[in-house]
Amino acid sequence: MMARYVIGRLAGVVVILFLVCLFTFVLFFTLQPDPAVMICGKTCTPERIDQIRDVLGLNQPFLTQFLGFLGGIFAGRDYGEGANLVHCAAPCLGYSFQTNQSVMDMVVERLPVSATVAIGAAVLWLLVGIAAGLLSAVKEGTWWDRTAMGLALGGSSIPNYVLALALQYVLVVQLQVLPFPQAVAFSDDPVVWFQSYLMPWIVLATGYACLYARLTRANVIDTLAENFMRTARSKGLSPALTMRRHALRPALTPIATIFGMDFAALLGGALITETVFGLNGVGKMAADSIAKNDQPVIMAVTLLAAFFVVIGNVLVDLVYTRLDPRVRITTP
Amino acid sequence: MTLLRAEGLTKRFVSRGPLGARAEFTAVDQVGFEVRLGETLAVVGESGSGKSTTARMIAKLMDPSGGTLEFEGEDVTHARGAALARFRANVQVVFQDPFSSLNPRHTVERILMAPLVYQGLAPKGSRREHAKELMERVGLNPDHSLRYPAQFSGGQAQRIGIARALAVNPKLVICDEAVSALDVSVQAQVIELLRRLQRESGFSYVFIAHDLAVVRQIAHRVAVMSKGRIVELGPAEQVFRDPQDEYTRTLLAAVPRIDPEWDRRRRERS
Amino acid sequence: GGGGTAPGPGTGTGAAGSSAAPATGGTVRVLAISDFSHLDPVRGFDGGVNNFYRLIYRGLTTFGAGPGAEGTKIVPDLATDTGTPSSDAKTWTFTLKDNLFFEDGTPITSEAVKFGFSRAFDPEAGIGSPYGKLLLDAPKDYKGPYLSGDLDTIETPDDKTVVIHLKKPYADFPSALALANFTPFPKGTGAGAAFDTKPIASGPYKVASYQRNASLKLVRNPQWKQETDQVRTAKPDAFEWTFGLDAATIDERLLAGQGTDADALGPSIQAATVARVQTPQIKARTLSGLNGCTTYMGLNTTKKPLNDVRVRQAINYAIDKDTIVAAMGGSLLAQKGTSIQPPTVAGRVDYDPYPHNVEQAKKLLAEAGLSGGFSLTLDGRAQPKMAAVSVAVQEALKQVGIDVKINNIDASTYYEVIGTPAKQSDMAVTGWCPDWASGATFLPPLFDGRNITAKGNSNLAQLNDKAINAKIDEIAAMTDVEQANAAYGELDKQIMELAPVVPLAYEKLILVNGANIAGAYQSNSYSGGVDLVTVGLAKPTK
Amino acid sequence: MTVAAHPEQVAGGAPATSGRRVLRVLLRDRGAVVSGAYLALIVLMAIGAPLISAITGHGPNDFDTAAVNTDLGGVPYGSLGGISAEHLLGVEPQNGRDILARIAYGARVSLIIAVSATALTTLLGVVLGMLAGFYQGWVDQVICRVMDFLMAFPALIFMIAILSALPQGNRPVLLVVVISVFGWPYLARVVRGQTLTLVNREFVEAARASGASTGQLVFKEILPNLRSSLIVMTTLAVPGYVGTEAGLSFLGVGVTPPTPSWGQMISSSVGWYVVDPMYFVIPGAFLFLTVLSLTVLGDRIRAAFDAGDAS
Amino acid sequence: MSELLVVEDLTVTFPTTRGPVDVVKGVSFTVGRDETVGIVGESGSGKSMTSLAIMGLLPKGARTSGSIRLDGAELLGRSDRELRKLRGDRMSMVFQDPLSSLNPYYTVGLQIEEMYRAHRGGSRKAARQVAVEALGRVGLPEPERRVNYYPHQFSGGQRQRVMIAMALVCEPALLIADEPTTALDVTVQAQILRLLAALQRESGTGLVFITHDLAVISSIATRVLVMRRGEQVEYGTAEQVFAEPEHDYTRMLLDSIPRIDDEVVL
Ligand SMILES: Nc1ncnc2c1ncn2[C@@H]1O[C@H](COP(=O)(O)OP(=O)(O)OP(=O)(O)O)[C@@H](O)[C@H]1O
Ligand SMILES: Nc1ncnc2c1ncn2[C@@H]1O[C@H](COP(=O)(O)OP(=O)(O)OP(=O)(O)O)[C@@H](O)[C@H]1O
Ligand SMILES: [Mg+2]
Ligand SMILES: [Mg+2]
Ligand code: NI
Repeated sequence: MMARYVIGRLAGVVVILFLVCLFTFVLFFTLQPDPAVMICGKTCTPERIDQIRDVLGLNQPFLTQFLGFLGGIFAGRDYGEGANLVHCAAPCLGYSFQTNQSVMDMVVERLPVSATVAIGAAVLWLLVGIAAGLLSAVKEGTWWDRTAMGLALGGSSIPNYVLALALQYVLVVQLQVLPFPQAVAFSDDPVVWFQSYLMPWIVLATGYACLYARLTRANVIDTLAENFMRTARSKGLSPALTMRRHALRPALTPIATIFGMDFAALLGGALITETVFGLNGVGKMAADSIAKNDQPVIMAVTLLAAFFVVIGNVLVDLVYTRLDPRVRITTP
Repeated sequence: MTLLRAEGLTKRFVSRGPLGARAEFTAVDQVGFEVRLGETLAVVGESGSGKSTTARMIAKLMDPSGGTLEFEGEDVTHARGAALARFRANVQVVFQDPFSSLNPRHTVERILMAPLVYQGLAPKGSRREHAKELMERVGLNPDHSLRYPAQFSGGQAQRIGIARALAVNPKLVICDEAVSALDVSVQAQVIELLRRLQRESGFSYVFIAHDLAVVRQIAHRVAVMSKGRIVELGPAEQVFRDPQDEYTRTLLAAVPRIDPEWDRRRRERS
Repeated sequence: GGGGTAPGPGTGTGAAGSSAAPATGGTVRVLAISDFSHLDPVRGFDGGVNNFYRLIYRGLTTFGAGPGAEGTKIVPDLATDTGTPSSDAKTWTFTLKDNLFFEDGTPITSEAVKFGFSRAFDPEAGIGSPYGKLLLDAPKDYKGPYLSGDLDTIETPDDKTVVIHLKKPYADFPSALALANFTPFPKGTGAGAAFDTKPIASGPYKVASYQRNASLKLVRNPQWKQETDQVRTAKPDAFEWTFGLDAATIDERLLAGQGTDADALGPSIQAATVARVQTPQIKARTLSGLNGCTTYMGLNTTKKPLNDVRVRQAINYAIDKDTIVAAMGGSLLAQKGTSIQPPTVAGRVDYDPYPHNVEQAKKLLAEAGLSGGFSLTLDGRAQPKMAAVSVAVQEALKQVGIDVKINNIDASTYYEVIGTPAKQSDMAVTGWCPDWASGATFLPPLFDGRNITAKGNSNLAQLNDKAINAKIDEIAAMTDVEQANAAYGELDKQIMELAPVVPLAYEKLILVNGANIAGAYQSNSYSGGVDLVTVGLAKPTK
Repeated sequence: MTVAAHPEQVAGGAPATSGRRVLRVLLRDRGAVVSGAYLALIVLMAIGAPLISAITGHGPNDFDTAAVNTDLGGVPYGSLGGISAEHLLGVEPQNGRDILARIAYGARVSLIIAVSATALTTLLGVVLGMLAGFYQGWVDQVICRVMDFLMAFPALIFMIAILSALPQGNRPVLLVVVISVFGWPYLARVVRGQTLTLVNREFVEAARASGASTGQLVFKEILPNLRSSLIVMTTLAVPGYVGTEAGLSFLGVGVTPPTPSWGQMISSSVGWYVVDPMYFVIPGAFLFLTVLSLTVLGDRIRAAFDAGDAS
Repeated sequence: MSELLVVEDLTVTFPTTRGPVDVVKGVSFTVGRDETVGIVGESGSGKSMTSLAIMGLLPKGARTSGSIRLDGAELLGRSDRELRKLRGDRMSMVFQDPLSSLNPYYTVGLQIEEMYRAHRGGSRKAARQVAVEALGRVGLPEPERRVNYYPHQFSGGQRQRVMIAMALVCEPALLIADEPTTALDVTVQAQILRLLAALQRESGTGLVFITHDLAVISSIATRVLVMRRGEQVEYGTAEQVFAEPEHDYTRMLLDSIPRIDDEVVL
């Protein structure tokens, strides 16, 4: 039953990804923000636009373009003709209109950065958010609770961009405890690597940590009122175990849901944070491609983000049936 | 006249062992009985013998794995929509676990009025009064109508459950251990209430209980369950006086009694 | 040869940073918001990338190296002089210097020049500057060397001599040759997108490593000989670009100047940072000057009531350029626009035909019978600075009873919308930069009525005035470049009488250089950026 | 029909109707009163924006180049971002627009958009999420796949694409609709998950036995138990949507300039955080206090209802 | 008989909107080692609150006064930390409503194990074995399999037995059982009572047994406490209370016991 469920869901994933492709394609095809004009720049003639459109394959009918794209993903495809012919092996996402790079290579190159940002931030916000929420719930009504929850509200009212710049100003420029973030690989210099990622992690984690802290608090308070918490206490368990096992578990179900979604969405790139800190991740690629109307890259980012989100949702649902034994798997 | 008839009701639970092994467990096995209009059918039996599961099935809260259910001559095994609504209007349930069956976020008043609201009965104005009246009937302080379930004692919560079932004048009330948490004097009041309602309004009861003395007081007929089956079913007098089944006999023999000597001494004192 | 006249006010203020002359060695670092569009010179074409191309590529001619007018002068580069035109300026002959090599050791010959020039015709690669295809004579269906073979219209009588035939007479050809479109390459190289990641250098540096959108490192090209080059001093041993930085972060790093940031150059700082560069220490390493472009508002002359010249003039009078300058970041980041051509353009006449005058504007509108007010739609780019300009225009026109509706357009589609007459609204704010400092690449593209196209149109006013068209032809036929430039100055006036546009401002740059940067000045040929071929470090660390 | 005297003797008169009782409790609560007053003030400010402009003599779009130093990139003269008797909350850098006037006018746009988008996403998220969790089976499948589909799009990219394709029309309404369409699945999934847990609770079964229809089960029995998560998620959605509106406006698909909105003010202030911090602090504080007040008030109302008979 | 538990003048107060309400008013009783004290009384009379007060588990906001001494040591006013060591180990409680008192997220096995391990340590495996044995002792069929069940998979009576098994797993000195057998049929009830008696014999456990079933009380309790409206109306040996009740309420209670042998008129 489990296996069937998973297979069914994965089939659903494929369908959704296809629909996302189709919808995105239709959207950009019908909207016609002509990328050729963007590339052509000034002193542009209609012939040159036409020529560029031809080179980019934009003059072909919708279906040809769409099938070409899909075909590229599954079977690879050829671009250009004669001496200019290049083969793009499957899975082929095409070439960037702007830079002519293979989009697949671009994605592969950037994904680790985004993943590093996402994972680090996720660890941070889970730890901080849940711990703060738990503590607030236990100390409900005390000054700690009020301060923490006030901060959490404030934290979620600050845009990432402001937070990023302010943090950079304070930590790097004024206090000089951190260097300006640099693109350093972990293997080259772990210390600088860590220092460089620290601010992005903090910035990205703040908003989520605030949300998670408030959610954890609210749910733990609800759970603490349950009779089974009294039982747990009557058993003389350590407070840590009582909290972790008995109070947190029920509170975590909604958190597991949003965590799956948030984290998956982040793998698709953290636009603002990556931009501010000059991290060469998927989010920045998305921002650049939107600004330059680079359709193959937009398609790739969309598909990538969609892939993670949909898979994330499948995982969330699976985890859910584990988290609460009363919930049964419903087969599609 | 037969109000409710169950035939061959069966319930199988599928559970999973530690190694993912599928285990099937038949909790209720080919149970059949009928409840007549205005009578009380008591169900007694071993703990875990399937009484609550049977109750859930006849209340249409759980789909049976097999068997049929008839209500007022109509097959309701797969009733939906209007037929189900009609069934619900006539059959109410008192649950075994008092706190779990009360919405922790609702005030008692709201809980008590829920059946009326859900079935679109009674004008809005009189509902609050009605709630208070119900609370009084089961011996609760009507001033507490705005409290939440957690603020009551076990027995009080159980009475809220009973009051809720009585809110809509049902034809059949399924009482699953409805008086187990009540002290004898309140229990007596509640039982008296149930009996009066039966006399005056012709209620029928399926009365699940462990306290055989209570059963004796209230039941017209008794069904004895063991290991998912009905092992004995007959008029109360007959079952108590002359039990046919071995299990029934064990059961009756195990009933604790107060030292008759103490009883006698007390009677003499007063 | 070409040349420029005196620089306008506010142009490059001379060297900043360390007052010492640049020493040899070290690495100059450049902090950049975005990567170069292309490393292949026939593909890339914008101020920033052209400045960079000069480090790795050489052409027949190039711009002079120096502040002010020096930077717009055309000087020989690979060629011994700026070329010998035929009497009708249709055929040009160049002779190459001796001792010229590509980074791989191949000599730079006339064949390489021909091959490099012909690449502009490749349908896939030739998307950069259009001058190759516009000017060079070629068979009608010629599709570049990879698809159609050699371009036979360029003659190579010997290894050192190149004879170039043009489609039509073009006196300013040496200026056009300074563009990277005309870069020689060893024959047969650069097919596909090869040069976009690993180009073949002819200049003093070559690409050592390149990570798209992340970093680019240039190191010395040992095949380049200083004695063959009068322009480039090439003091540093290396250049290193870091791409993809946030504008605010760059500002912060340049101001702080910590560690290697002392050796860094960057883009113009943001308006919000201007107040912070006023301390003497930072001011000492700041450069400020025009970027050589004009920000203007096109008035769509095909739409009512903008088809009435009085209305357009009224709008010119009504706009308060001070608020425009404020919106663009204040006096350090912009200068009031008066004429169409910016002060850096040769032959430009400094005059102000429409000083801010609300009364005059109202009077003109009354004459046009529009004193009751009317409304216009302004296409604006959805980007903070441009949005601020739009609002400033809106506020100014409110004073004369014109209700401006702002049509905010996403930056990525903005140029498509305003460049398509069918989609264009009444007015649009945009900018124009000349390809070299002459009216030839400024006024004809914007005001030649015959250039109006259904797509990619740059004549936003859709002005099609016979007298002006005729004048454009007349100037194009002049063989004396200086005379032509002066004529463009007069044409500027003539056009502004019709008021098809409102020159809003001339944009300025504020560059904060690292404390160790020496010999930096703004080049008027490269959008006011620091001239990279002469900049260096005062005290190279390594 | 009274059975017995009350076994308990907790004294007291008849309780008041819950609405009035809650109000009374709230009025005695300082936090609730202060929050309520602040929210009322904001609403009044939004409604009375033209009046504020008339009194101070500054419209939301009136340039005041005299208040800023154009030679320094347009920093406001004076300390604290140009706060003075003339401009009570200072002026915007560069063009010297009055911040008080823009805050007042901006409250209209920001609050209308953020609050209605929150309301709409909450409505959609709760209804669809609960239905999915409740029915499971194919209803769940359909709703979940729609959610997956909507969530699969990087929302910002698509909001831009869709909004730029849509006719100008009524921007705030379009924004609310588009934000909500992409926003509800997030909430809906949380609601669905919690509903899945709650459907199996015995009190739901009890309500079913009482004859509750599906709608009643879902909205009357289950919904109150989702309250904690919902309150958190909706209150935090408000600043989120203020930010989204600002982002979209900056990308040219939101409300068109010069219409002020808090989000736009905050995002255009970011570059000025060192030179003119007040430019960020003022709209930021207004937003923060609004959210804080909404949260506090929400919390207190809930507490007042919860208090029931005891406190 | 040395005293295990001494409760003196215990008062439990709840704040309500209408002022503080005493739900337990001055209750006193003692429990000796291997002694059983039965508490009976009206529903809502404060029996559960009394036992929660002893365990130190009253709901938030409740206040207590008086004295509760376990092994001579005062419990009231002690920190949660100190009480924690006693709970589960020295004193255990069987709660009244088993379904809501068991954590629905974990198997009953785990819930028993964790208690055992918190006080006795040992490996999970050993603890699992203890849990299986405990479930077997309370008469749950197939304990090896049921140990992996979640609470919702049990019947009401089975859950109650799980609660009892859990409370007994550390063989506490004091066991408070709040209506532990209401959902059990008489045969299983008898089995449980025998089990408790055996425990008392072996480890000298003191038992506080709350029930409505006066017959059960009469058969196991040495002393009986009768409560009504938070007050202690009668306290004495079982014989005394059953045979010579002082208070009208007690008499009324005893008179209203339904008797299986009575003739019934329907
Ligand atoms: N949180 C609370 N707030 C106010 N009163 C409460 C609260 N919890 C319980 N009570 C009241 O305290 C009294 C004693 O409750 P307790 O649970 O001790 O009764 P009990 O004797 O165990 O009754 P039962 O036999 O019905 O379980 C009851 O009247 C109840 O309504
Ligand atoms: N969801 C379930 N999954 C597996 N088994 C179950 C489930 N629910 C009940 N059972 C099993 O079904 C049997 C019958 O349970 P039921 O609740 O009907 O018993 P009961 O007769 O009401 O007992 P009690 O008197 O103890 O309440 C029990 O053995 C129980 O373990
Ligand atoms: Mg049962
Ligand atoms: Mg109790
Ligand atoms: Ni340009």
